[in-house]
Amino acid sequence: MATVKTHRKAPGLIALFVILAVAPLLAANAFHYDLMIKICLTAIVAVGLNLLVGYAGQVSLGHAAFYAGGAYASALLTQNYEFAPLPAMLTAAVAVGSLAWLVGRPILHLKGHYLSMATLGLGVIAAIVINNEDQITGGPDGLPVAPLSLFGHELSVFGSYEWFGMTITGTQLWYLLAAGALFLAVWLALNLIDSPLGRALRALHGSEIAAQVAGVDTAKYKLRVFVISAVYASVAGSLYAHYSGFITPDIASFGHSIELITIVVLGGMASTYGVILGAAILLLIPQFLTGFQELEMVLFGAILMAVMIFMPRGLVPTIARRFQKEAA
Amino acid sequence: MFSEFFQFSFSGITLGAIYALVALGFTLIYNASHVINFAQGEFLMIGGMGTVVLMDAGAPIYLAIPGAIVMAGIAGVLLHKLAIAPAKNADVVTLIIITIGASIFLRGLAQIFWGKDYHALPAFSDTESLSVGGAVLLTQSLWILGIATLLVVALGLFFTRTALGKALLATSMNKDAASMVGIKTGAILTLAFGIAALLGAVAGVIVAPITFTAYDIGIMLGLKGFIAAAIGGLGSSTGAILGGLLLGLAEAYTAGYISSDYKDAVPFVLILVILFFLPNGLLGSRAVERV
Amino acid sequence: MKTTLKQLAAGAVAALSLGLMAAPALAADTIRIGSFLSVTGPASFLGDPELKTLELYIDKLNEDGGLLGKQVELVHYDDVGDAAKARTFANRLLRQDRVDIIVGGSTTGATMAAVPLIEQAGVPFISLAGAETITTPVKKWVFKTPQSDRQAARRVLIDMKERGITKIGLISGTGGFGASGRNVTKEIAGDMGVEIVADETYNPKDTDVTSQLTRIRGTEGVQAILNFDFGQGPAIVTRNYDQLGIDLPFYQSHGVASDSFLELAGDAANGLRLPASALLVADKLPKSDPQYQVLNRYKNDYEGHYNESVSTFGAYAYDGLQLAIRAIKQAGSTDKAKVRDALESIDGYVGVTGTYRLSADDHMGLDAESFRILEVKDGDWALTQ
Amino acid sequence: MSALLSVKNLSKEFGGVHAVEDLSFEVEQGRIHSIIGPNGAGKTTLFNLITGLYQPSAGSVHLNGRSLAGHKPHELAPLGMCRTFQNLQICMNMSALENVMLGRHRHLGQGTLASLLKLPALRRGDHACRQQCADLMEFVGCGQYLNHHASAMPYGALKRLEIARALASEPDILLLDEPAAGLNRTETDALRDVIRKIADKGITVVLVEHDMKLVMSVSDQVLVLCYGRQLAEGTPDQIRANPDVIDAYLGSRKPEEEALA
Repeated sequence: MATVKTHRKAPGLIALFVILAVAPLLAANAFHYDLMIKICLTAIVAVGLNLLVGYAGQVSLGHAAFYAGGAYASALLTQNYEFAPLPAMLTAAVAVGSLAWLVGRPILHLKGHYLSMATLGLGVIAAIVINNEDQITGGPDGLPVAPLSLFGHELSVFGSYEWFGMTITGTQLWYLLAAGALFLAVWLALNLIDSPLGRALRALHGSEIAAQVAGVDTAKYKLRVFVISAVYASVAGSLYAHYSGFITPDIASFGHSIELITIVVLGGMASTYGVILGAAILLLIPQFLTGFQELEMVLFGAILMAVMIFMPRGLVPTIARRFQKEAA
Repeated sequence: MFSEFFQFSFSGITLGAIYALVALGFTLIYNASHVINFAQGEFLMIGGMGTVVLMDAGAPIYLAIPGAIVMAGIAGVLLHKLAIAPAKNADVVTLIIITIGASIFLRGLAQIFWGKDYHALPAFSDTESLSVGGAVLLTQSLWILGIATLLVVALGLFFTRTALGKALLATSMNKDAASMVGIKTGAILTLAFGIAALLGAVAGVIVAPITFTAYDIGIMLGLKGFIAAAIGGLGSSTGAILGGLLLGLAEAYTAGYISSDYKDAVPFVLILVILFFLPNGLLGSRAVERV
Repeated sequence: MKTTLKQLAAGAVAALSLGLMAAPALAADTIRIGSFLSVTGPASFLGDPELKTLELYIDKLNEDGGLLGKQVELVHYDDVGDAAKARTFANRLLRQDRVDIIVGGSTTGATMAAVPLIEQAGVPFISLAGAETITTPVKKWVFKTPQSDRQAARRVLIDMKERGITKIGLISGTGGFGASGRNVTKEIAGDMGVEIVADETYNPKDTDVTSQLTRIRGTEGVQAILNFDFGQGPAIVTRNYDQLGIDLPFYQSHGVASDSFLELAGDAANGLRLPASALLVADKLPKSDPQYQVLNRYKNDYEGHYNESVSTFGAYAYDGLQLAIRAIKQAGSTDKAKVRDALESIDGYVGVTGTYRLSADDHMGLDAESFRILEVKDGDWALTQ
Repeated sequence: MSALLSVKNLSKEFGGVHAVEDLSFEVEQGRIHSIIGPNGAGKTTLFNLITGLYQPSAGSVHLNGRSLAGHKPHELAPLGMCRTFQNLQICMNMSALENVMLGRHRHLGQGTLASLLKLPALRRGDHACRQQCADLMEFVGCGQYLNHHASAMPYGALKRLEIARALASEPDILLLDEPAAGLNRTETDALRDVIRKIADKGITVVLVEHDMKLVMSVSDQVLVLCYGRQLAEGTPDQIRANPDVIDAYLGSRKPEEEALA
């Protein structure tokens, strides 16, 4: 009898850990750290969104709303209600998760493009509310956010900290935090995917009918993964708000939702490491294209099209497949 | 009282007619290839901006307009040939991202070659506006309604009276069956993109005198067209027209009677409510999943 | 072991910064002016002339021998009107390009997103965006050249009062500029004895506002309409206003003070008034006007070089650059603290937008009188007396 | 002894067309009950009605004396009913083993937090399930594909994989929808053995099939449908001798008639 091969997660996680640990060596200045922090935070959203889109096969074109929800909730709770950042972040995650649960119930019955349309609609409505309620949200001019503090210690990007005799800048500390959060997010996602719940989610994508006859309440599971991915986005949004110190309604925009889904598809649907690469690429491309000035948009559009045409499964799955073929 | 109602209605129907034309383009491409073409709005931009550019280059308006429409048609054909057809087995989401890439690409090109300024086209007729029931009706609105109606009728005739149109219809219903009876489905799909682009371009030209035109107008109009198509039910031409008009009127009445602050949210609330009760839009087909 | 790792890291850094990020080599003999502007995207009508102005005058400056005997280099990034991108690019300017001063920030959102970074880095920053919050309260390193929207609203309301108007309808865009303008107008209207009886909004991308205008027209007692917004929206409002045959006095904000607005709005614009700097009527000013020279020189330079009409937005960049140059000259170096102090001490620079009297308490330095009320007559700008 | 599955006066209309009309039959515990009929006779519709994918226009279905009316498809597995599909419903984005493990879903821990944190209890349960499912793959005869991805498996093996998945849910009654379609003779013979082994375990099997040789050799009881109505019911020998059945099949000129003759 053949032995059962179990999927091993350790090598991937170790590789991720090494990359995250080595990346600071590439950072020559605070700006490089800034980019890496943003990549980590965006990748957290992408990892969560990938659970919904890549694994469970339910497209959302409105996820920026949850990201913005986390960001604004954190900002407002710390500012107006004297919450400490950590409880604020948790409260925000619970609120955003509940909101996702509430709106997810009716719309997740929709299929295909209608689901895309409905999520798009929710996202745009959220953006309009944030934009219009300027008494609360600061409107289009944006809202300043207090720096993060953990257990009474303020973690300002601009600070400088003593750590075991080493001096470490606020930006570097923030990188550690963001990278740690990303690592945790990936670990949780990999656990989920490899669990019975994860199989049920993947079955939603593979064959909803098969899932049903196996006893999976598909509506309930869609809702669950929708909420999980919303909470991922919310936490990343909260972190971003504290990190950047200033948020505007742009983060809730349709364009940002599209950017998030593009990251998932570009990096590779149903590939947790793929979407991290997707986040890195999508955030770095504009930095590399600055030299091209006016050509930036054309090049970006062309790159996006070319990758998707020639690698329709996304970067990482396509490359992985090629390696496997060569090895075989 | 009534004059206000008329005013809101005129404004709503004019906008609605435009949304309907964009939605028709979406529907056409969706039917033929099940792709949601997020670059549909760019065809409007090419129509409008193309006309402006050709007129600036000295072409008279009666040459500039067809010239711009042809440009859009070529863009539509190229979009299918170069971007959609090579990725034919890709996931639906992947195809969506490809069309988003195409829309960014086209917008970028327009920005480089045609500039970033807004432009106004002259109205098609000299008399600016008429007074109907105490409300003002722009003559350009009449042009828009007339041309939109004409296009819808022409499209209807094309599908029912011409061999090409019937072939397109057959392909959209069942691609495999169509190719078995000898229809070149690849060419037909290209044709669908071309026609959708033409429709978009015409819409882009006829609105330009009212709404102006620029390299980035495609985003908003394209999105509205997608909403209209979804309200009507993806794949239904009648639904697209109905969805467009409904959307236009809903916007105008909300701005007029309720609050302009949340006017922009109305289309999205509308679509959510409609999809809640009719998960396939107003006139979308209710396909039974075969197992 | 340790050295190899370090060498590896150094090599990687070099590859990243030289090969990919194309970081300009830090040359000691140039003065680096950083800028992030919305050259593309929805606010491109601001960023585009701003960048053109900066490029034009920095070239001129270098032709004339530079500044403090050094060449001046412009490091510019396009933020596409997105505040998050603006923040990233501001960081790049501060941390990687290590510029000496920043002149940029087309929109309030972009500016405010960058402010915390700039304050921390301690680099003088001259913003080209309008909202009052940028310099009120005063921030140590942040200055700005455009008048505040509050001053614009005040100027319009004063003109209305002079014409005996006390009840107005307000229509504004929901973008940053329009929303901020709407708020300040509502705030100060009461004190100035003007009542806002109708308050409507539209999306900056809207293509038709007849419903909103019809509502305003239908409101009892409306004596005039004020449209607070920038971009192409006000041109649509103006056209719809004309098409509906409304004959109330019509006001726009300083957000439309450019010839392209006249082109878009066409004949419909005739008769409307707006507060603007005198640039648009430069050639119609009496030669005795203190701004006459500087206005006409900028207008001729810009229009001669780019073959397109000048706008008041480009002028914000002109004034910003001139202030920066003055401050660096006065400081005699690019020492950031000295340049900042020099900026604060500029009193009486006659610019295109107005005469700047900066101080420790006022990092903008213009008064409401720098706005002139213009009226559109026969498709052209004219001064009202 | 009462019947495990009993169908009473079941009808289903699609836009005025009766796909199933006034159908009644019973299936007893531990038996292999086949349903045959020409194409369009309503066999698959009947399956979809029993398993809750369609709602009946009239009539009822009882399992173990409990009405299945109003139950959603996913609620049938806990009641002890599972099925396979005529056109495969395999999750091509998962491995073969994972497809089978999906079948055991209801027996495993499903808590969100437990899954995210991979708590030990959940891990142990999943590990045991892995072994059980590997055994099941062996049982249905696709053990050699244990470590394959579903998308890399041949059609015949996928058919068995689907049976393994259904068995994984530990059903009392298993509905097989044309399991032999697309299989060659050898594969079909192997399938017959699998069906027998399943019945030997005490699991009731309802089989919809075109392959007459398979039906006649494996069934305890055969129900013949024609245009949604019952044409005949009996043991394979009784059906073979039934003149109505011969008529219907001769009339339809289907390859099945050869098997009948």
